[in-house]
Amino acid sequence: MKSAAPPADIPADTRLHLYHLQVLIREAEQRAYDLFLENLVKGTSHLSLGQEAIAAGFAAAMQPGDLSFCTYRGHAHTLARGVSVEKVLGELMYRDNGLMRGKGGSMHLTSVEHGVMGSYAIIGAHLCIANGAAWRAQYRGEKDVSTCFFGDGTTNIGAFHEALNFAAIWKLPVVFVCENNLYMEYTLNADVTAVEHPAADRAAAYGLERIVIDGNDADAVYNAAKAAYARARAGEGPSMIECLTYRHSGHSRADPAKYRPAGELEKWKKRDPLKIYRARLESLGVAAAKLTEIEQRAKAEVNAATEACRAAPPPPVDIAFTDVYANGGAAWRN
Amino acid sequence: MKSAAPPADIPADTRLHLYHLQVLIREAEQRAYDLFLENLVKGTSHLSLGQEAIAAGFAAAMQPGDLSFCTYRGHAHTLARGVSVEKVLGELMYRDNGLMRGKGGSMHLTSVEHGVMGSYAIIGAHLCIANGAAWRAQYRGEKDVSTCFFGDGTTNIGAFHEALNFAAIWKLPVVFVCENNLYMEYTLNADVTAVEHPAADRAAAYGLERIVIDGNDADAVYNAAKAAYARARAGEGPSMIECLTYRHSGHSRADPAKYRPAGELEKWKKRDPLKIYRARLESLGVAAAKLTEIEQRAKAEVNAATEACRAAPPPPVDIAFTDVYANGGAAWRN
Amino acid sequence: MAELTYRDAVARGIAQEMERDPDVVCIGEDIAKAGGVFKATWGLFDKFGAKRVCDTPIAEQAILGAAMGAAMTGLKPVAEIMFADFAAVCWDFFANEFPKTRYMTNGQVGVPLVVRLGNGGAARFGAQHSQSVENWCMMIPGLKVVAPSSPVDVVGLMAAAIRDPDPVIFLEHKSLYATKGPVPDGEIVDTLGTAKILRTGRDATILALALMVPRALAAAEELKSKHGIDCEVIDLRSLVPLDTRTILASLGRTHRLFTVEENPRLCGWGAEIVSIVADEAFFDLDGPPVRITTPHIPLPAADNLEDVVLPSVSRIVETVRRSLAS
Amino acid sequence: MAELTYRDAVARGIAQEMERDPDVVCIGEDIAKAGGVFKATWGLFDKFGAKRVCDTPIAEQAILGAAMGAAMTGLKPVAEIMFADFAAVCWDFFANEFPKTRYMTNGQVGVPLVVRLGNGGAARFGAQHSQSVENWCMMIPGLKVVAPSSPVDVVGLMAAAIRDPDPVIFLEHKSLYATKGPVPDGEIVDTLGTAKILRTGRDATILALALMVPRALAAAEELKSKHGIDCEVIDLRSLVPLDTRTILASLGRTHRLFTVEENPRLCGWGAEIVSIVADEAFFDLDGPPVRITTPHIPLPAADNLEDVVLPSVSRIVETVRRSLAS
Ligand SMILES: Cc1ncc(C[n+]2csc(CCOP(=O)(O)OP(=O)(O)O)c2C)c(N)n1
Ligand SMILES: Cc1ncc(C[n+]2csc(CCOP(=O)(O)OP(=O)(O)O)c2C)c(N)n1
Ligand SMILES: [Mg+2]
Ligand SMILES: [Mg+2]
Repeated sequence: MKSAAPPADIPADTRLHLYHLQVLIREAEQRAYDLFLENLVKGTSHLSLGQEAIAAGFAAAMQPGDLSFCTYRGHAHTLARGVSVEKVLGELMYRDNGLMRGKGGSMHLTSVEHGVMGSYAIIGAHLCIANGAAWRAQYRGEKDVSTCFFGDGTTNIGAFHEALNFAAIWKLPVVFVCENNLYMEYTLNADVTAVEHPAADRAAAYGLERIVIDGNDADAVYNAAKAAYARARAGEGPSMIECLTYRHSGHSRADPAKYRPAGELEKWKKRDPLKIYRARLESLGVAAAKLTEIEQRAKAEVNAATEACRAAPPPPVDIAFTDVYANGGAAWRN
Repeated sequence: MKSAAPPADIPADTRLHLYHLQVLIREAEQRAYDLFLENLVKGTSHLSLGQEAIAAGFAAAMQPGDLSFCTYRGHAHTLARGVSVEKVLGELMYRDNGLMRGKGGSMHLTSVEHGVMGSYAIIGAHLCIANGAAWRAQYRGEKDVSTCFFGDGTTNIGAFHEALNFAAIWKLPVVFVCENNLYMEYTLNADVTAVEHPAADRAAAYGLERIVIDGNDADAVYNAAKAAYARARAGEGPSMIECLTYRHSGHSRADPAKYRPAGELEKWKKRDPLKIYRARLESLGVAAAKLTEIEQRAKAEVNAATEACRAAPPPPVDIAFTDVYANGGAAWRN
Repeated sequence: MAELTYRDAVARGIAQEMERDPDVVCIGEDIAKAGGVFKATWGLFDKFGAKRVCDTPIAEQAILGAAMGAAMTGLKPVAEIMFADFAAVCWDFFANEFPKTRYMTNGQVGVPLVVRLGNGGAARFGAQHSQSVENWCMMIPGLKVVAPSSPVDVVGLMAAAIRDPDPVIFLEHKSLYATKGPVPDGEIVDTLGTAKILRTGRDATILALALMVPRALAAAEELKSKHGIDCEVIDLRSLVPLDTRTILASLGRTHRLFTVEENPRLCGWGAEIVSIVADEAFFDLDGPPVRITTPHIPLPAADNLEDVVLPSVSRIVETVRRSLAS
Repeated sequence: MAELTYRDAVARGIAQEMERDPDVVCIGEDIAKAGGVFKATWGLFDKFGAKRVCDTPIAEQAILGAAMGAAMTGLKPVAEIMFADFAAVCWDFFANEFPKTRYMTNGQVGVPLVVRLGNGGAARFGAQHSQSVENWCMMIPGLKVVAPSSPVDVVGLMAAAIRDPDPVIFLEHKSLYATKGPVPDGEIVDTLGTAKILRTGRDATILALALMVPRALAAAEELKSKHGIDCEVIDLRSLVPLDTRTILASLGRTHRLFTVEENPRLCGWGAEIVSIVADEAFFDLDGPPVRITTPHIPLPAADNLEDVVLPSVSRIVETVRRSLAS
């Protein structure tokens, strides 16, 4: 594991931004869970509680125009790119104010204007799709980089292999980010994976560097992201970064996560990315009041979003029949 | 590359058998090509001219009951397990005496009684299927080993990755044999592969040993096969062996192989596995007459088979409607 | 006679066969220790152990390939592909490997396995986790395709599927898992390829499958009580083999046909049946055969949107009523 | 006016669009330097170079994923999946990714790409290299599906497909590649979703697609000359969008319907059309609509076996003749 952030000079306001993003994601995700308990989140949902540093670190290192490709566990990455909490919660609640007005649901959050090119719910495909966006950038000489987030369990599916080889031979400006939270749904990924580090131990199979970082330290994530983006923009091809982390909640909304050994969650909660980062900022001399202000700003945004969503109507039913085709409709015949 | 056969004592009669297999395959494949030129091979066909040492080496190292899973380039492996030349050529010619009476064709040669569990024409799947046969052996405590043959180009498809990881974690008695003949169909595999050795350089991604051998030296193949089978039978799990070789003919029957750089074929023909092996046997003191006898026996078998096939009728058309289901028929309704 | 959920019926059917035949093994993602994402294999791991109930990586091709190779050489695997939509990542096995092997090998090799899929919508999972893939499966020659609607049928058809010497695609409907029904004690073995007439009637025949069966039944009740229209409701249960005899006989009595299909419109099972009926019973029909399907669109996630697109009791009632009136 | 092969028409159509639009790029296995396994992309690499005509590894998911991501962000990729049967190894893209993205994103993201497939049989390639997958594609909401039968249609429909803002599956028939036909000089752009009446007739309507079109035409000639039966032959050309207007209008004139489908029977495109016709034109029909299809079996490899199972001119003639006589 590449150890914690080198003392490299992350600017003070970037650090505050990183903290803000993590806190905002934490608050929004917790609210999503509360709303589920209230029976207001009607579909499924997959939270990133405990994994916030990854979303924050990468998003903060991106430039405008860079593209994110997420999974069903994509609320965090969507929020980190600047999509409003209201639009995200609205989609989870199947309200008309949702990001896709309820047509996609929590697993498919997409906001093109923020560079969030979709969240994908079938394991594997989006690694290949991210390559395509990077191919377009390379083809046109555009300088944006595509980032593809996925989990440890995803490293065992075929599309992973196809995508990595393809990105490597074409030297595409794409960054593959494995959020290794130890588990697939309810199974320990180590039980079904031939190597210890499911992504990093396979990097060599594609001629890539082996990179493992502490995914609970936003500075480490940010620095690794910066380095990968610089390489990509310089035409040096793809990177794969394995981030070690842990999800505090179950796999999806209703999973009590009983399969975890006793004490595992507690151990990881000691390494809660928000705690780590708050302490880091304090040790760097940031005033507690400043941090509390960030926290309160996040809470306020989440509260306001929640109220807006509670008040929002469901989508009008006629939109069920729109946007199958580019002409706006669903007609398959004349 | 693990270099040539260790002086390990390959018994003299095994060596003669290895030579016989290689010669027989060479003669049969050349005949298949001649029959194609005569317009008697009506479907496609994929020859193993130049790759005979691999088929011979593995088959000679197998025990009865061991299972082979081949590709469309599977005539050689089918013959090496003892299926008659007549049945193979009959299938290529779509005659009633063919191995599957023309229902499968050259790409699907199958002879369960010889342990040839099928030839598969869609890249990738049979690596996963071979695992299943090995799982059955492991589950039942049976001692047979499954061998899966595939090409260099196959290492870039998703199913390769899924199969290798799966075999590794379950420690299955399966041996993956990559026949690296440099090309996929008409494209140099090196142009589209991120590592130099498409199979071996990925072995570590599945916790496997990196093995590259000279695939044109039947002794080297035989020894590598023996070692892998011993490991598999001892419960030590899968192996992957990359065999360096070259196909003398085009990819399939009609391919003139113009994409090859000048001189490449000639260079490899100097390392023709039959030449190498004949010289080896001569240097070990085998009488030329003995070798000539083997060659003539093979030619005679191929000639007799050819005559039988020319004389054989096409399959009766009613068999087009049999054996879709286990009841022998094709009825999908009452 | 126990009252079982459809979910528990899955485990009960598999357990019945595992007890009987040591060659039956289960394989899939999270099916063993966790008892399955839908808890449909709950209890099997405790009863039969890790050797016979196997967790796998996320690698559907590896799962089905392992099942196939094992089936070809003597085992009777029951593989789970969690959500039916994921059949798309291993479709090569459904389309090219399982169903063609016996034929291509001239009968040398069979592939006796069962693939279980969590099929269908109404669970608000959105377009990639809600599809009804029965038509994907029906269109592939060499597969058998089963889709039960009740717990007792789940047990009996599961047993029949496991004992069947051909590859059987077993579609479990996600939105039926929590439903309950009586299941007799003791061994239950049903017969593939047999439809069930769940309600007799004189005015029209309604064909339905899986989640559409309770809806068709409720519609038939309403059509009778509110409109005096007397419908026969047939639960197809199996698309391949297809019980055309029962269908054609019913039409010989009612002379009108309706299908209630959860699959999106184009090339659904109802199209096939209408084409059979139109060809073979044309002069039995008193009016056009009508298909009630999900429109040809991806499924929306939101509850109110999903509810308007899946065939509903009221849409069935309205369609039948208007069609018989015209 | 040049005489072109169907194969050359593919390259001509693509070249026309590549010249016009720098965003059009080609991707696939062996399509560039080698000009394609079927030589259908011959010349494009020399003309447009390695940047726009790209060879790939054997990795169909990587190919279609790259095409999709590029399409989502501004390019117009034309991807080749060599044999149509290989669609099964990347079916996730056909079924779950391409067609659902615009809908799920509430219209934010389109996927304007073309996937070319070498479809169909009669080339003695056996069960895994001969399938007609038009019904696989037709059943997925959100795809458009095109299958031309002549060189001029190949050029014009290819151009239309490339210009179309939605994902288009372009089925090239392997056994038509060597056939020839006249193709006017200059730019040709056709319209998706339009069928062509290739022969008018009063007694029956025969619908056909791709390789079945010349067979249907030959059968119509024979039916006329030997049996005095006058058939209208319609080349559907496009399954989605479907030109139901042309079909229904023809039936309004002939009152009898026959489909000639290369796909195996169950859930073929003909089933869908029969179900539309049976519903909407029931009282126009003078007799049962009849489907002439490949039986529901995997395809055998041997020439004489393949010839008995694919719909042949004589089977079409016999079926129509007997059906009209009864
Ligand atoms: C092809 C496919 N197989 C299975 C699933 C079901 N599934 C959804 S999430 C998941 C676990 C993924 O694990 P991982 O990649 O580690 O990501 P995490 O959920 O831990 O973030 C599984 C198996 C799926 N969505 N797609
Ligand atoms: C999934 C799939 N994609 C493409 C093909 C077409 N194809 C047949 S053989 C071949 C080349 C395979 O190359 P390699 O694995 O090196 O084997 P070789 O033919 O050299 O023995 C290709 C691309 C196929 N059969 N299946
Ligand atoms: Mg995980
Ligand atoms: Mg090769």
